[in-house]
Amino acid sequence: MRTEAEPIVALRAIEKSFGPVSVLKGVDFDLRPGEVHALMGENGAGKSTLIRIMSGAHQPNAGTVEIDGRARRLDGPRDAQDRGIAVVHQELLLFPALTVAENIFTGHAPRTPRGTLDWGAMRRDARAILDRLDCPDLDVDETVSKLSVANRQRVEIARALSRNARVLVMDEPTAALAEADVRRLLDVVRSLRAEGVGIVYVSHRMNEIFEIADRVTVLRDGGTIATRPVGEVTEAALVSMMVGRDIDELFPKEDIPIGETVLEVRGLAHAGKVRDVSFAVRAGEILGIAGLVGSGRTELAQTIFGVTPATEGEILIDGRPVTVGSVREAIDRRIAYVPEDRAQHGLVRPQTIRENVSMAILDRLTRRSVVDTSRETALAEDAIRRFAIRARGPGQVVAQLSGGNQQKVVIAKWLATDPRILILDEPTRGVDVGAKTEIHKLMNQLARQGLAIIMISSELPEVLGMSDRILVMNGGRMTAILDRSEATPDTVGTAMMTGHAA
Amino acid sequence: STWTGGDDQPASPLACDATVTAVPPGDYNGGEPTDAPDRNGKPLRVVDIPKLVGVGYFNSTASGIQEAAKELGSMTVTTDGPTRANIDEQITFIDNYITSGVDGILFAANDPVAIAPVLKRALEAGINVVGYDADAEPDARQWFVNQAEPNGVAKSMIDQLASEIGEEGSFAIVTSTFTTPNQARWITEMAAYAEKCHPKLKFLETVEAQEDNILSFNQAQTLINKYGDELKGILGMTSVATPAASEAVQQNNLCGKVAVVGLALPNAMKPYVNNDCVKSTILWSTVDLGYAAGMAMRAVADGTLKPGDTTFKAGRLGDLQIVNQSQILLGAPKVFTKVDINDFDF
Amino acid sequence: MRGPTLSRRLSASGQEILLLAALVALFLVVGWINPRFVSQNNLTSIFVGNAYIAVAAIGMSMVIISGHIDVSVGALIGVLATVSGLLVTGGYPVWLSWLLPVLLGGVVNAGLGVLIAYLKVPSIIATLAMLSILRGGLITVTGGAWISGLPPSFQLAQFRLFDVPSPVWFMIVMTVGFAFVLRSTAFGRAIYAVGGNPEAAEASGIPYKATIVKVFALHGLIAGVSATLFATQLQVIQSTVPNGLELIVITAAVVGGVSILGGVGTVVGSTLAAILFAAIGSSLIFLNVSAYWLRAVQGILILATVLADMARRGRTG
Amino acid sequence: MTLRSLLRHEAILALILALALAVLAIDNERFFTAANLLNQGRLMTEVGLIAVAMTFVIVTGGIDLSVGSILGLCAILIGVFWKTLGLPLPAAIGLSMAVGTLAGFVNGLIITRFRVPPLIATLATLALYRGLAEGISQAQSIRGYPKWFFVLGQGDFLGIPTQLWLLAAVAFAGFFVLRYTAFGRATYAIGNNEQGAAFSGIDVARTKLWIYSASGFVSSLAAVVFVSRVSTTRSDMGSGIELDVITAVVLGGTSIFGGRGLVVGTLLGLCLVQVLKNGLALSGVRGDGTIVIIGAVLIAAVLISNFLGRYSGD
Ligand SMILES: Nc1ncnc2c1ncn2[C@@H]1O[C@H](COP(=O)(O)OP(=O)(O)OP(=O)(O)O)[C@@H](O)[C@H]1O
Ligand SMILES: Nc1ncnc2c1ncn2[C@@H]1O[C@H](COP(=O)(O)OP(=O)(O)OP(=O)(O)O)[C@@H](O)[C@H]1O
Ligand SMILES: [Mg+2]
Ligand SMILES: [Mg+2]
Repeated sequence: MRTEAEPIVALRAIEKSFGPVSVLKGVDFDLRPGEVHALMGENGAGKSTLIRIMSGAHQPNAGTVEIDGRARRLDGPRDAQDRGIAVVHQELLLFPALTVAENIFTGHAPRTPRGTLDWGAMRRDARAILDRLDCPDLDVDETVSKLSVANRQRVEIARALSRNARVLVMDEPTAALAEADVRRLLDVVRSLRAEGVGIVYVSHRMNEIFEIADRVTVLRDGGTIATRPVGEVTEAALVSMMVGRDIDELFPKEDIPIGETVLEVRGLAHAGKVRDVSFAVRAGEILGIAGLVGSGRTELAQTIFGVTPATEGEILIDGRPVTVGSVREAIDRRIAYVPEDRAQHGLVRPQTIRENVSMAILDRLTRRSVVDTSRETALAEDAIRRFAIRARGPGQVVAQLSGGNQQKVVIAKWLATDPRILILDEPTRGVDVGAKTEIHKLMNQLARQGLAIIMISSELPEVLGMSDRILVMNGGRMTAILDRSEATPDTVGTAMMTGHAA
Repeated sequence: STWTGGDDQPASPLACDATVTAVPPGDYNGGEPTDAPDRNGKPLRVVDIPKLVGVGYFNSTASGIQEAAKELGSMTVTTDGPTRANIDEQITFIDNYITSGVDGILFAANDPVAIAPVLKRALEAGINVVGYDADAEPDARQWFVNQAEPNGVAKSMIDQLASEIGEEGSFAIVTSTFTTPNQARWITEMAAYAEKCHPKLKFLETVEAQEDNILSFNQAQTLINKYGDELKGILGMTSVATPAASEAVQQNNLCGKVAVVGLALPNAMKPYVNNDCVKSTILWSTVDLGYAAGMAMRAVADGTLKPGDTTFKAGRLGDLQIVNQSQILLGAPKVFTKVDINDFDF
Repeated sequence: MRGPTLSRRLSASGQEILLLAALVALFLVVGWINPRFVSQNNLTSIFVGNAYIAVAAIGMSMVIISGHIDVSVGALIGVLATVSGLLVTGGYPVWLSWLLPVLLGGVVNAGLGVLIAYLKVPSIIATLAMLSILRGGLITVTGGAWISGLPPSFQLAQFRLFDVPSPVWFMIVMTVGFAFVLRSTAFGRAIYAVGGNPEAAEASGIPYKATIVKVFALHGLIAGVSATLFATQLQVIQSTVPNGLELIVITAAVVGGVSILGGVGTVVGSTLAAILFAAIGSSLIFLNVSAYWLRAVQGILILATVLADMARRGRTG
Repeated sequence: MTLRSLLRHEAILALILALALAVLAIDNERFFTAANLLNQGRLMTEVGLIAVAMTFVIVTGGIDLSVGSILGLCAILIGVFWKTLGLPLPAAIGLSMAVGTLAGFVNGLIITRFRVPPLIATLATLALYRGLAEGISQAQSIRGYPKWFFVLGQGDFLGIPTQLWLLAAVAFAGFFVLRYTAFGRATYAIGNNEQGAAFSGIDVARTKLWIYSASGFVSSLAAVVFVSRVSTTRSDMGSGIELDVITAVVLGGTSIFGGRGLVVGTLLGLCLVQVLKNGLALSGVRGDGTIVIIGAVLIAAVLISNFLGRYSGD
């Protein structure tokens, strides 16, 4: 135990507001060398804002930032970096057109004696850091735009490490990672801790917190609720601290009568990324899809949804073969897809809730191609009520909502299309426990109404908890379909790895 | 490619020798302002709208107009216009000045037809309208001061060229754009005149160079590179192209081997003429052109220049001939040589 | 390690290779039809007469890589050339007449950079306004009079070194120099960073606003050099804004592979593109393409280059 | 909220316009007359027509630099079809407008099929279409159109210049489509997040094709009005008009990055520029001074709305 050590960073009575909105209201937080201090809280509780203050990106309206016991003013990210604070931001801040090596070293690249950039050293050092992160497969000369989300995440972490930071702040680093990658990341965190680095760790995933954190601080509505050693809290206690009420069950799967087969695919393939996938989903059923990052789950979903139309195979709805050549066609066939990348594919964030919710069904809300705004507003108001979206009203811009509430807008948008088949791709990624339970309840409710649901998730407990059956994918192929009764972390995990050699 | 002059008018080449047949002007075909107030002897507020402002050529016509205004004492002239030779913008300028209520409009048209409706509106508003340098349709203005007849320009240019490169030499042309009416007209007339009087001259090609110094230089340079020894002469059709072509010839050390003949302001050509790289430059006095236009404006307003006149007394320029029904002819284009080029400053 | 790196390097500089190939093909084909096209004289003409465009395109490339655009560069070159001419005819020493426009360009465009970075005026609007102001202002101030009577020592662009005209030296040295700056200095990489992702740049400790101001200032300095070449090539200076020069410079930059979205591109590409366009213009005269169709052919060739680039990218990524 | 922040710029612009009108009216009694203002309307019609479509183009995050060249090409074609091919004038006009629309459609194809950024695509067709106009016309002007044709460009209808009716109709159509229809929604959605729009079942390529075709169409319409106004065709017609159009659109508050903008704003921007040109000329400011002032106003308008945008609380 190093509890006696002096904090490297301490935030005292921090307040921060954006215009009239007060986001942080007197937050205290400190970090000691060689500890992992978890920061938890609902979406919009103010975690990222606190981190931006720690990283010098924001200035607090009141309160002090102490580094090594002395009050400091952090004038921008550079200042914070110079004091040994490195941040892995929640929204990955990378340069898509530059190489991995350059991304890692942007802003502090090694120089030759003549003062020019030392490309050789840069590539060597980048390689060394990636090896330390256990990523031998990541090429330092690859441009970042070609990397998968998980690999981009690794680049971002490598960048923070490259600064030899004393303080490493990680804002939801595992949100985009699958179990195996989470393991690898946690190993890195442990070894850094052993080197005496202080780590701030933000995550919505309970199991990670209990596995890695030494202490945990819970924020709610911009205030500190408590800071406790992890050993002194239970999961239930944490949750109730976060949401301010008790949540009885994390994955409340209900037993729902299963109906007729709604969707069936046979031998579906798309351009080498999806190969020969066959399965069926019935009304009222939740089919979970598990797999490693890049196993082709998203591609499969997008093939069914007409984004990347199938190059081979058949899609049958109610037993009748149909073509799905475009998103429009998919919507007409009452298929809905809640994409994994909310900001890119799910929403038009500068526009209002009203405009987003109606976007997929505008043709139904028009009379002679004129949009009926009163019906549209009614639809949005209904969505806000039904999904308990925390917003000022249908006219609020979606970008101003917290992550969880944005996710609810996406779901509302797709349910407005009145689908019979609903595909949810990572529906609770980056969503807090409270909102997560609400989304899970919603899924149950929809299943009860007779929807056939396909849920892709990288969180194994979620897949295991919510699914009636689990389809496991690897390398674009399905390696198993397991019934709820036979699905365990072991069986699913094994299926995720099998065929890996092939 | 054959030249059509940008309009449907036939070419009318002059006689090969120096005989100038005086043609009676014919019946007046210009327009008349409607209900113009009696301006005889009264102060005149006149606006001068050239094709574009900010080029040497129209700066010197403007100074000629100012000279006339100063001499007359009863006329104030503002020069204003578009910064690009653009038919549309010129029209807008004229329109605004009609609204602002001037007594007279002097213009050099970017397009004879396009400018006609707005000039007619000026006449309808009782404004006196006189053109110079580039004409509009006759009934859209009262008089036009013609710096030189196109066939006269063509004759001067081709005769000069033939005298420098011989009757069998090859030449190429650098012009502004194919759509500029004056240049297009002159090239048509040159082709016709050359065919009639210097049939063995060999025309190679015409290149476009906007009104752009460096582009003109580059184009001339390319012509030199392309034709090598075959190229004996370059004709510059604009006051931009001619000095730029001269510069190209000089930088390639081809003085005396490639002749440059063309229209240009004396000032721009002095370096080349003075060091014998170029023998001559052809132009009317642009200052006189503006001066005559200014004088004509006053005379029209006073009623002293009227349909049926066969000459016009233009101050220090003396009597100018009236030709083509409603045009005042400045005279034949002048050929400036080393002998006299240094006596002019414009 | 070496193999893939080399091939990736090649594919990363694909646009340069494409342009170089196009250039070589053009010289071979047209030279075969008319050998005079590839005579030393003509090659020199192509380079010399268009070096100022290639030089200006270097600055433009950096501006576009930083995620912005400048439609006022032609106007700026016109103004600076005039300033240079007025200085030398006003009796100032020749070196000052070369240097001052360069500095002035830097100052003017630094102001533009402040407007864009600190006052958040979108660059296309700020520079559109600047175009208007410079174009009109120049005429208001000078009345558009030509500047002649320039001393021979002023004609920087007519000097030769090792029998190669100075504009060619400027073009080559500045292209190589700025290629080096962009690739191998922290400032160069900062330009890519702010163009590729401004937020991420800030988070990496690269000050976005200061970088943008520096890029514009540098672009202004380079425009000053371009203006000096422009002003000293002939014995008269047209004190007006050359029409459409900004579009030519922008075209050179984007056809040279600079992404209009920012964050991607090199100055070698833009220089090659500037030369390619000059060579195309010249070759059409050599091929006796009717001058009436010249611009149409140019348009088709720009389109072809761009589409070839798209096809290439479609293949590699 | 968006509507409010959108209207803010337009409101400021309207205020500036009103101010300019008042100042210029006091300064010169010839300015604020029906005859002068209507005449200004006549002069700004071509830019206005194209600006309406350009608003759509820029809202999608694109740009169309080729509009001036399409105008030139269509103007030439009216003459060529009518005089050289001997078609009846209405047929020549119709055919030329079809070609203009096709030219816009080709822009759209290059942009959507081959994924060429709009700026580059239309920079290339800017040269191509102008080149076609020059090549086809062989530098010939065509003139001598029948009298009835000039009604459009030089005549009046109910005391108002004929082409202003046309501009009003096109502007209203543009306003209506952008503001009230599903197509307008799609336009904004594409400008804000193209992929998001595609995942919502919006046919991005088709929407863009329509918009670029419309841009070609109104450019050809502007060509007809222009030819009728100036009674002649030349291949250099409309060169440089793209900058005037873009000035009107961005001055009107349409974001050059896409996703934001109103037709009303564009019309305000258009009027402001025209009023300044005219009013300043009447007050004795010369043309070169006027464009300096317009440049300054463009920056000032953005600065003011930036300033108010920042401090009015979001
Ligand atoms: N720049 C800003 N302007 C206005 N409000 C902001 C700004 N940044 C954040 N907020 C608001 O501050 C609150 C806290 O946001 P923050 O991103 O810190 O939440 P978080 O705890 O990180 O949530 P999540 O778990 O979803 O990442 C939210 O309500 C958010 O809308
Ligand atoms: N931006 C990208 N560029 C290139 N390849 C990518 C990109 N994103 C994903 N891939 C690759 O496409 C394939 C399928 O990815 P897909 O996103 O469908 O997988 P997934 O199982 O849904 O994984 P994830 O959990 O990352 O969404 C994988 O090989 C992946 O590496
Ligand atoms: Mg957060
Ligand atoms: Mg996925």
